Formats: sequence, structure tokens, C-alpha cells
Amino acid sequence: MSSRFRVRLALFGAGALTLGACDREEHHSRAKPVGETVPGGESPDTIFPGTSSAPPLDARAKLYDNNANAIAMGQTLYTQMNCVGCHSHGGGGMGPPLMDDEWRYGGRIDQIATTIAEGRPNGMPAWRGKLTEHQIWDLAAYVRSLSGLPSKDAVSSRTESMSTGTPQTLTPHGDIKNSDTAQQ
Amino acid sequence: MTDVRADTFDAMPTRESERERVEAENRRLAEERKRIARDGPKLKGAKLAARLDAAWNRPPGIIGWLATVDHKEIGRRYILTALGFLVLGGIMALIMRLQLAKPDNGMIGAERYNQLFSMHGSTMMFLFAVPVMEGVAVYMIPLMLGTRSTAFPRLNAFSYFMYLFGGLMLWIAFVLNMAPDVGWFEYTPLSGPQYSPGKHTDIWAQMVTYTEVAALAAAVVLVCTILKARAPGMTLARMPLFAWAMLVVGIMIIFAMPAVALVTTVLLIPDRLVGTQFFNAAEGGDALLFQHMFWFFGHPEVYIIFLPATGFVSVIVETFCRRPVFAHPVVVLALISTGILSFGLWVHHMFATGLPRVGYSFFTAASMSVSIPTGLQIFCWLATMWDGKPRFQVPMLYVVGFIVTFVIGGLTGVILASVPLDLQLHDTYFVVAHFHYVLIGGAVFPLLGIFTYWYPKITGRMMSETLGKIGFWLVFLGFHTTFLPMHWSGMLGMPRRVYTYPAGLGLELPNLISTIGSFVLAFGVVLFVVNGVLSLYRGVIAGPNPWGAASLEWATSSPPPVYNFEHIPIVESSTPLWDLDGELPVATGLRVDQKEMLLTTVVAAAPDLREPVPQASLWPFIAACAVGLVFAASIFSAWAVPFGLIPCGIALIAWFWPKDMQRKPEPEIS
Amino acid sequence: MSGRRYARAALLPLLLGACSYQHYQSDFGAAATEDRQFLTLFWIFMAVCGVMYALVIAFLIAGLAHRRTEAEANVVETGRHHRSHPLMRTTLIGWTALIGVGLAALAIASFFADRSMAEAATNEKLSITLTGNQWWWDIVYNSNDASKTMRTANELHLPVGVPTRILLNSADVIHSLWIPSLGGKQDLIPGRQNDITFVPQKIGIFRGQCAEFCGTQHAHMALVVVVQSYPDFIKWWDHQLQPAVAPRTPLQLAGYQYVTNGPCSACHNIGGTPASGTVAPDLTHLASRKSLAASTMPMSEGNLYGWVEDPQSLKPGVKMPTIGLEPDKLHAVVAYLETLK
Amino acid sequence: MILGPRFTDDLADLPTSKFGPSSLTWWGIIGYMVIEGVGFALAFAVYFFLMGHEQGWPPEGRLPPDLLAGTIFTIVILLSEIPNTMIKKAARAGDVPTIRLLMPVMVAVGVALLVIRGFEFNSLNCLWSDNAYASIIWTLLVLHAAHLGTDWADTVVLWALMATPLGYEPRRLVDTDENSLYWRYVWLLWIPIYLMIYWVPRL
Repeated sequence: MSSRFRVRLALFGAGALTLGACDREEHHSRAKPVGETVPGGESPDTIFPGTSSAPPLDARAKLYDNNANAIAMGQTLYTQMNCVGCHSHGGGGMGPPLMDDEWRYGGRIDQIATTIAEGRPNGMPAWRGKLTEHQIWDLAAYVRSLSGLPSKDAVSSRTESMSTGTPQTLTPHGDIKNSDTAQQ
Repeated sequence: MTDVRADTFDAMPTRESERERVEAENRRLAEERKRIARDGPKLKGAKLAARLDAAWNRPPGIIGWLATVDHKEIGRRYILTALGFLVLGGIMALIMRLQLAKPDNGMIGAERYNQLFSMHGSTMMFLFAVPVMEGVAVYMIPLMLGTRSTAFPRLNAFSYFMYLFGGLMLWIAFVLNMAPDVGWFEYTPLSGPQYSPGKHTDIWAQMVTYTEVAALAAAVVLVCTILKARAPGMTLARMPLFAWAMLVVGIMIIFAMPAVALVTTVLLIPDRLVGTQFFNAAEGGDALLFQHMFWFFGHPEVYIIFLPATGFVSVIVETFCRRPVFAHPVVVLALISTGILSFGLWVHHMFATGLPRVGYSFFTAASMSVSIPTGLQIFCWLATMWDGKPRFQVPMLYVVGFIVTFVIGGLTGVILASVPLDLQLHDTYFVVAHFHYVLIGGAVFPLLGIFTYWYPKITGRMMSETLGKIGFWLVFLGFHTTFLPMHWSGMLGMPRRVYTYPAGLGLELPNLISTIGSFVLAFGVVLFVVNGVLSLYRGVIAGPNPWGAASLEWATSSPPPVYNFEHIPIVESSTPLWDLDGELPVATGLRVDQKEMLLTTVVAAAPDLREPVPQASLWPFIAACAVGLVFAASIFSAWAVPFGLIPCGIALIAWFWPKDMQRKPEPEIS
Repeated sequence: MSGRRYARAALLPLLLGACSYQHYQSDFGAAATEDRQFLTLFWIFMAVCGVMYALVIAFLIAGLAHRRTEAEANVVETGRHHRSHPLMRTTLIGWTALIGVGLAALAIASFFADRSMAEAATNEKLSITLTGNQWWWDIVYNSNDASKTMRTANELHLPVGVPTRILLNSADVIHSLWIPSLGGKQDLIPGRQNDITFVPQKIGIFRGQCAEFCGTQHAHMALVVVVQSYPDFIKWWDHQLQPAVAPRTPLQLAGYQYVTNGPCSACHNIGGTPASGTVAPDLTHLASRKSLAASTMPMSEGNLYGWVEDPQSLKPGVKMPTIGLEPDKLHAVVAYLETLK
Repeated sequence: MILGPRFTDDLADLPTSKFGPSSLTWWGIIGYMVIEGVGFALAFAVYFFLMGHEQGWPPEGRLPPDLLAGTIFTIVILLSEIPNTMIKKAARAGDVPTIRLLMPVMVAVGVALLVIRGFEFNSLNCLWSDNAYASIIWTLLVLHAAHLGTDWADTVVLWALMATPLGYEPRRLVDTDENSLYWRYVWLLWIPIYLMIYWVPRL
């Protein structure tokens, strides 16, 4: 009599937790190619200000976007590769700020990965060849998290270093504005 | 003490009309009080049993199952759930042993292994060891004390559900690949936001919170029961040693567990969730703060597990040597001083952290001195055996196994208390061996003994003696084969928590022996479980007192009726059933139409109050669900706390709000 | 006679276990003053504890085995169960005193051992800074002469007989340095500085390991410790100060170009080349070391191939990414790395 | 064989409720007070542990919290002991009308305190994520707010219960007595917290 109820209770609990688990905790120790192996190249490279005909999202996005391990790894690389030097902790400096919701070259993770891999005019170096594809996507996932794009349960609240303002878990959820003011 | 019985209301300064109305009501209630049925020479035997059954039985069905406040039912659930977790934790251990059977083994990867040992430790400490002791106590303490219920039975029910939900959350997370993987100790900064991304660490931290809420509730229930609900005449000096042990343990829980609840829920989770800086060295925090707080709880925790087991040993030794334990006051003092000393030892888990050396000497001395009370207790048991004529039945075998094993664990503990020795041995397999000797030898052996001992009381049937003896030898030999070589592998340079080790360090043989032993041990435990299940159907019918024991739980039938005792027994010595002349002196006058228990004074156990016992209620379960939901949701968002508190508040108010707004001649809790 | 032979046969595997290796990583290594003091103290403790254990077991056996008369057994029936043997109270006091004396002796022995170790730590002649990383050791040999300060990784060289102080830091989580054959352990804690001192006494090669759980690859965070004579040590130090050798063959040159400009250089440093990363082990004299990847595997050509090609399968979770090098690049990289003696 | 009873004592005339340590709930409340007390004591220990690690307290370049809100809070909570004592005395005397009169006062005081507490958070001059100092003073204040809020809710429920006919049940008077005891604990714990948040940083 009661056992059926217990089973139902357990199923309910399991269901509730599954919703939270998703791909957030998935740990990839190396890049798992989906489709092509090298990021960027031609397709998602185009800048599409504002607008209409965005190419479909790269299938790798779901391995990295909202993935806690990728974001954390990206965070480490962000410091180690001295991204801080130009972009500060997202606030910007020599390079553009990454915390706002303005994206000159697109705010989708595959677009950010392309930006990192290929570099951009006015100082952003190309990291392809210096970092692996896996690392570039990790970095892209982290950069996206700076403006509060991924879900809050995938980002880390802070690092073990000097405080840099609002904890990331509390940054307001941003939207993507593709700025068409990409400077020449 | 001011007595506020209904008749004192005459003196109340109230408005005239109101006053008259209240007075009239008081008179009517006083009349009704005279008509309440009570047990006594005129109402006894089968007629009384039928009336008490009607008043005490819970409603049938699922609702009744969830609503029960019977300490025996809750205690049984506690024990069975904890045993379930023991089996799960044991399976984790066997998988780890297989992985370590040979060097450079590739059976299990690093990540999975790290989850396994984290789950093994967390399950055994939080979901097995402490809850099983509480479960046994929740079942047995009211029977040993000669009372009808625990104090706050609804809180007791709430405590069980909190514990269950905490365990479920951890294990569901494990199935979903979200298991914690940074150990049962979760040191920062490894468990902090940067190095443990994702939610698995939070799941561990919240599981701890659930089980601490449960343990604290159970501790309050037990302490209040032991202090206030003893049978008349059972002074503190005559109280059974197991009750003494649980009193000390309850108080220890009350002082120790807030530390771990604080360090996980108030410091670690905010660090991870909202970015507080408690453990961030760059912003004035300190990683060692976590260790201090954790071990301030963690060391007493060991004694919280061990002291109930000493209570078991005292119980078994008394019955099987047919003597009260030698020097009862010495044992009580030993229990109390162990409890106090255990709060002064936590730094011996941190000798390698580079704290000032002068402080270390103090903690060395304190850690060593805890072996004095323990040594005294062991002496008292041995002296009792010397004085009496031990009967070698299964429970007594486990006691002998306990002494042979635990003393080794105690002595390696003395070795580890020395700073220069600990610096070599800390975090090696030597320590793994040490605390398994203490926890399995010191707590699980007596636990298996006491299961065998109390099994007939709980089920009405005896466990098989033959299977029990085979099981004992398998457990005993399997245990030593597993853990004795670990001293050796630790000395040979094997650190803890490694998922593999290289060949050529001499670690191959001790590890292989350990692995073989672990399966023998597991087989012994399986045999014990099989014995338990088979004996449910095939065991010899036990009768009320199969072992010829002296304490009150044996004065009622096996299994006991839902109300425990038809009349409240009166106690005149520390071994009441051995000092009778054929009849049990009883006190009468408790009502039989409603649940009621007797409260006595704290020291002398003189009758003090008649206390209504709450009826079965779903609200503790609903409250546990609400609180559990807040805990689970707060892993993901801090907003869960303010919003989640609303349903919690509603459930708690409904729990306490009287369901019947009419005044009653005597208080009832509906 | 044959019984004894069987006993010996049973002991054999244990003895083999104890003798068939060189105490490479063992408390019994006795390769430094600290471990020798540990062993002395350990055996004192074992002796005292052994005596205490023997007493308990003797009392247990005596209590269980000694004969009782019928009257002694049926105490409950005759109502005499509240009485105990008159000698027990005296014995209880004696037992308490014995425990007290034993513990006091051990505490004092422990205290003095601790003192003498602490004193040894005060006259250091060599200072090394060790920084723990997930999951490797960054090692800096300090010198007052800045040009003599030298960085290496995962292999510690110590001169025999010289008191050496190792300063312990962490770059990420808590680690613990444990070289059993030399003595004790000490934690590496972010935001704090600890230290540990050894006076090595035995020339040889030993192994140390991280003893505080530090994440996924905690099991593979080890280091090789080479205790050598002072002249050898100085020779080694001087050699380590040299920049990396230049590539000689075209294959090596191709490897050089890839390593110093490609992904390796983002993290690794190779002295005298453009590769100047600081987040991974220094590779300047990689091939002179005895092991690879924090002592995960011995240094060999085969292991180098495996490691460079796919570190994630050899040490899953390690921070070094699997790049997926094409075979020709792999040959070149390994050929170059092998020259880094 | 179950032992036969020998009837020696009849307890039918025992009372069913008493004030103070005879009451079971009194022990339960003491138990939970100790648990909370240990929690707060450890939080205080954390505070001083972190303080020992910092050069300045508050750390360099930060202002200590503004005094106004916290001091008003302290004065109000200390004054609330007057109606609280009156309620406790009335409970012991069985004076239900007085209790019914004063409970709303306590509820109103609770509301006022919770509102002032809101201003207190605003006057800390830091955000919890700034540094360890900020984290611990926020935590202390949040913990005490939770303590206060819990007892306030408890008081509201008791007020509602005392307004029903059940207010005349002797056990409800014991509840009232124990609720007043708990309120004393709430303000007693506040005093060290007040000093630690507002005055220790000014030393």
C-alpha cells in the first residue's frame, strides 16, 4: 500500500532534481568535435549587425554554454592568458568592456569563440594556434558569463582573488545587443 | 513552582461577566475531569489494553504511515534507512577496494573514484553512523526509561523525514552524476566557487544541513525524554548506562552540530552562491577557518558515534555477565569527561597546517588524555566480566571483538596525537586504518551486537545463534584482514584519497590483502542481514525477556504494544528486573481515552506532571517537505530562502495550532 | 618442526613485502635526520602501546577464562549481583595510574622530539620555495645572488648533510608536501606560508607525494627527490641555470618552432627561447628529469610521445589540453623536447 | 511471561501543566536556545578570527557602519522588555485579559524592529561580497534578523491563540511565559552583535 506512494515520491524527487542537473555538471576533458573540428573559418565569422540572417548556432554551443566546468576553466584561462590586461575583469580598458550587453561581433558563444580564435581589428590578437579549440570555447563560455548571459546556476560566484564587484551569480541577466558601431 | 491547575482560575482578575463565564466553564470542566477513565486496579489487563490500543493506535493507511508519531515506528525507520545507507556506503567501499587491488589499475577513473570516496565518507558519517545510533535510541530509550513516548514525538517524526530527504538528495544527485567529489570534509578553497564549479559541492553542503537539522531535533527529543520522562524512582544514579551515554551524546550534538551547520550553510554556501569572502585569502578570508569550524564539529562527531556504542557494550556486558557494570559512577564520569574533552581536540586534525607549535603541545596532551576515560570504561567492563560468569552468545562475542579491536584503534590514536608522529602519518592509510578500527571496531561491532540483543524485543523473535556466530567470525576476521595491512601501507608511503598508486613502492601486497579482507567483511555483513531477514519468519518466539536482562524494556511484551507499558513501572534500583519479588511495582492514574505520559523531576525522578502526547499528524511530514524544498532550492538561488520560508511558516503554524478550539477538561494535543 | 615451517611460509609474503623494494617512498626510509627521529619515537610509542595492549588482552582472557563456582554464577538468583570483587577498586586505581604514567611518558617523549626537530629547522643553509599547483610542483632555488636563482619543476635535488628549508606556498588549493623517507609533511595553503626543514643523510633517489586531497588528479601529484653529494648538487644547480640548448637537426628545429610559438608557449617557459608562459612546469631542462607529469610516469621517449599527444588520457583532467598534433608535428616536438637536457 | 503489576502509587491527581523547568516545552526551548547560542557563539568566533587576520578593522579605506539605525534598534529592543516582563508576570498570574491587551504591543514592536533592521542593512557602508569583514557583519545581521523574525512570527501566532477561548487553557499561559523567555534571549543576543557590528570597528 505505502510502497507505491514511496516509489512515486522518489520519482518526483528524481524528476525535480533532473531539471536542475541538465548539462551543467558535464565534464569534458577534451574537445568533442561536433561537425567540423576547427572553429570559425568561414561561416560564423561574419558580423551581422543588428540583424536578419544569423547562421544557425554551432552544435558545440550546448557543450560549453551553461556548462559550469567550461565556464570555470575559461575563467582560469582568462587570468592566465592575461585577458585582464586589456579587458580588465570585464569592465574594459584598452579592449572593450565584456560585462555590458553590447556585442560588436555577436554575443552568441560561437561568435565569441570565433572572435577569440581569429582576433579582431584594433588589437584583439588571434588565439588560434596558441590555445586549443577546447580552450577557446571554454574562454568563450566564460566571456559570455561576464554579462550574465548563461543561467545563474552554472557560473561561479567569485574567484579566490581580489573582489571585482558584484558576484557573478548575482549579475543581472543580460540580453544580446549586437552593436553596429564596430569601430574602424 | 507555580501550579496553574484549572481551579486556580478563581483568583483571576477579569471583567465581571467574562469572569463568571470562565468560572462556570471551569466548574463544568472540573466535573468532566472526574469522569475521565484512568488505569488502575479496576482497569487492567485485556480491558485496559483494548482501551489503550484505541487511544494510541495511529490511523491506518498511507496517511497514517506518514503521520505516525510512535517512537518505535520512527526508530525502526531510522534504523532501516541507516542500514540501507550502510549497504550503499559499503558497496562504494568495495568498488574502491577493487580499484586499489592492484597498482595503476584502470578500472575506475579519477573523477569517479573521487566521487566514490566522498560518497562513502559522507554516507557513513552523516547518513549511517549518527542516524543509526539515534534510531536505536529513539526506539529503545523510552522503553528503557519505562515511559510511553518520547518527548516531542512530532519533532521526532519531522527529524526522520529531514534525515531521509537529505539522504535521498545526496543519492539522487549521485545517480544524476552530480555527486560531491571533494571528500566528506570539503576543504576550501577546493570546495569553493572557483575550484568546484557546478552544484555538486552545494549538494553535499545541503545534505549536511538536512542531517544536522534532523540530528539536532533528535538530540533535543532524546535529552528531554531522558531528563523528564523517566519512570518514577529512576534517579539519575539508577539510570541505565545507555541512557547516560545518549544523554551525553545528545548534549554533545547540541554543542557540536551547529558548527558544521554554520560552516556549510552560513559560510560555504554563501561563498559559493552570493560571493561572500569567508574563505578567500585575497579578501581577508582564510582557508583554515573552514578546517577549524569543520573539526570543531568533526572531532566530537567521532565520540557522538562512539559513546552510544559504549552504552551498547555496557548493556550487553551487564546482561551477559549477570552483573551491573562495575563502578557505575566511574563509567558515567568517563562518559561525561569524554564528552567534554572531545571539544578540545580538534586541532589534532590540523597538525600539518603550520599553526603555532606551542598550541600543538596542548592539543597533543588533550588528545592523549581522552584515552584515560576510555581506558577506565574498558577496565570497568573487564572487571564486570571478571566478577561475573560471561555467557558466550552472539552479542557477547561482538563485545569481545570490540575490545580486541577498539583498543588497537585507541592506541594508534595515541600515536597520532603526537605531533612528530602525526606529521608522518597524517593523511595516510595509517590514519585510514586507525579510524576504521575506532569506528567499525568501536561502534559497528557493538552495534551488530546490540541488534542481535534487541532484535527479539523489536520483532518478538530471536536471531539464529549459529548464523550469528558464523557472521561474527566473518566480520571479525574480514575486518582485521582489511584494515590491519592498512597500517602497513600507510607506513610504506600510501597517502589517502588516491585513486591509484604506482607499482614498486611495496604497496601491492598490503592492498591486495585489504581487498580480499573487505569482501570477507562484506560477506559477514550480508550474512548478518540474511540472518535478520530469515529470523523474522523462522526465529524462535522470544517472550518478553529472553536474555534474563535487568532493564525495563524487558518488562513489556516483545514486540512492545504501541503504548509501551500498560502501567508505568516504578524503579527501586539500577537493575529493576533483577530486584523484584515476582511483581512489577507500578504507578497508575494516566488517562486511557487520550494519549498521556508521565513526567518526573530531573534528578530524583519524582512524579511531576501528566503530559498530553500529541496525536498522529501529517504536519511534521509537510513541514519537512517544505523545509527540504527550501534547502534544495537555495542551492540554486538565494531567493529560495525568503520565499520558501512562507510555506515553512504555514506548515509549522498548522503543526502547532490546536485543531479543536473547544476547551477540554484536561489538555489534549490534536 | 613442520608447524614452524608453515608459520615461516605464512610470514614469507609479509617479509617479501617489506624487503623487496628500496624504501623509495616509505616512513622506513630513514634518509634524513627528521625521519630517523620519527622512527625512534615511533618505536618508543609502539613499545608502550604494545605493553598496554598486552595488559588489556591478558585481563580480558583471564576474565573470560577463569572458573566460577555455581554460587558465583547464579548471583542474580541469590541477590548478590550488586557486589564486586574487593580487589577491583584497588586495581582500578592502579590501572588509572598506569595509563596516566604511560601517557605522560609518551607526551614528554613526543614533546622533546618535537623540540629537537624545531631546533634543527633554525640553522638552514639552503632555501627552496615550493609552490603547489593542480597537479604539479613549481620549485625555485633561492639565492642571494639573483643570477643564481633557478626555477625548475617536479624534481627536488637536495645536498646530503645540508639543512634545507623548503618554503611552501600554493597557487590554488591546499596541497601537502610529503616525502616519507625524509620525514614529516606540511601543508601548502593559499594565502599562508609554511615551511619544512630536512637534513638529508642518505644519498639516493626518493619520491614524495601530495598528501592533501587537491582535486581530480591528486593521486598523480608526486615529485622525485634526489639526494646527492654537495659537489654533485652544485654541478646540477649550475647546469640548471643554463638556458635551453639550441635545436640542431631540422626536425628539432621544426619542433622548436612549434613549441616556442605554438600552444605550448602560452603556458610553459623554456629558458632562452620565446616560450615564457608561467602557468605550467618549466621545460628548460625537461629531459634531464627522471619523470614526467609530476612523476606520473618515468621520463622516456615513449612516454613523451604519449604525453604530448594525449595528456588527457594519461592523466585525465590535467590542465594541459590534448591538442591533437599531427604525426609530423608530434615527431618534431618530441625530438626537440628530448634535447632539453 | 509479562510480570504482573503491583499497584503502589496513583498519579491521577498530578497537575497537567506547570511553569519553568517542570514543563517539557521549557526544556525543549532551552535546548533550541543552546543550539542557537552555540551557532551565534561560533559566528562571533568567526568574526574575531577574521579580525585577527586583518590589518585594520574595518579594512583600510572603508567606513564603519553608521550608528543611527542600529542604536535606535537597540533602544527599542531594550525598551520592549517592559511590556515583555508585564506579559510574563501576567502569564504567571493567570491574567488572560492583560496578556490579550499587551500581545499586540509586542507584535507592533516586532514590526517596528524589522523595519529598522531594513535601515540597518542600508547603513553598513559595505556589501557582503566586498571582503571578509563585510561578509561577517552582514552574516551576523542576517542571522539576528532571522532570529528576530522567527520569534516575531511566534508571537503573532501566540497572540492569535490567546485571543481564542483556548487562551484560558493553563498550558497556553505556560506557552506565553516561555515566549517571553525567548524574547529575552533575542535581545540578549543582540547586545554583543550590536557591539561587534557598530563599535568594535570604531575601536
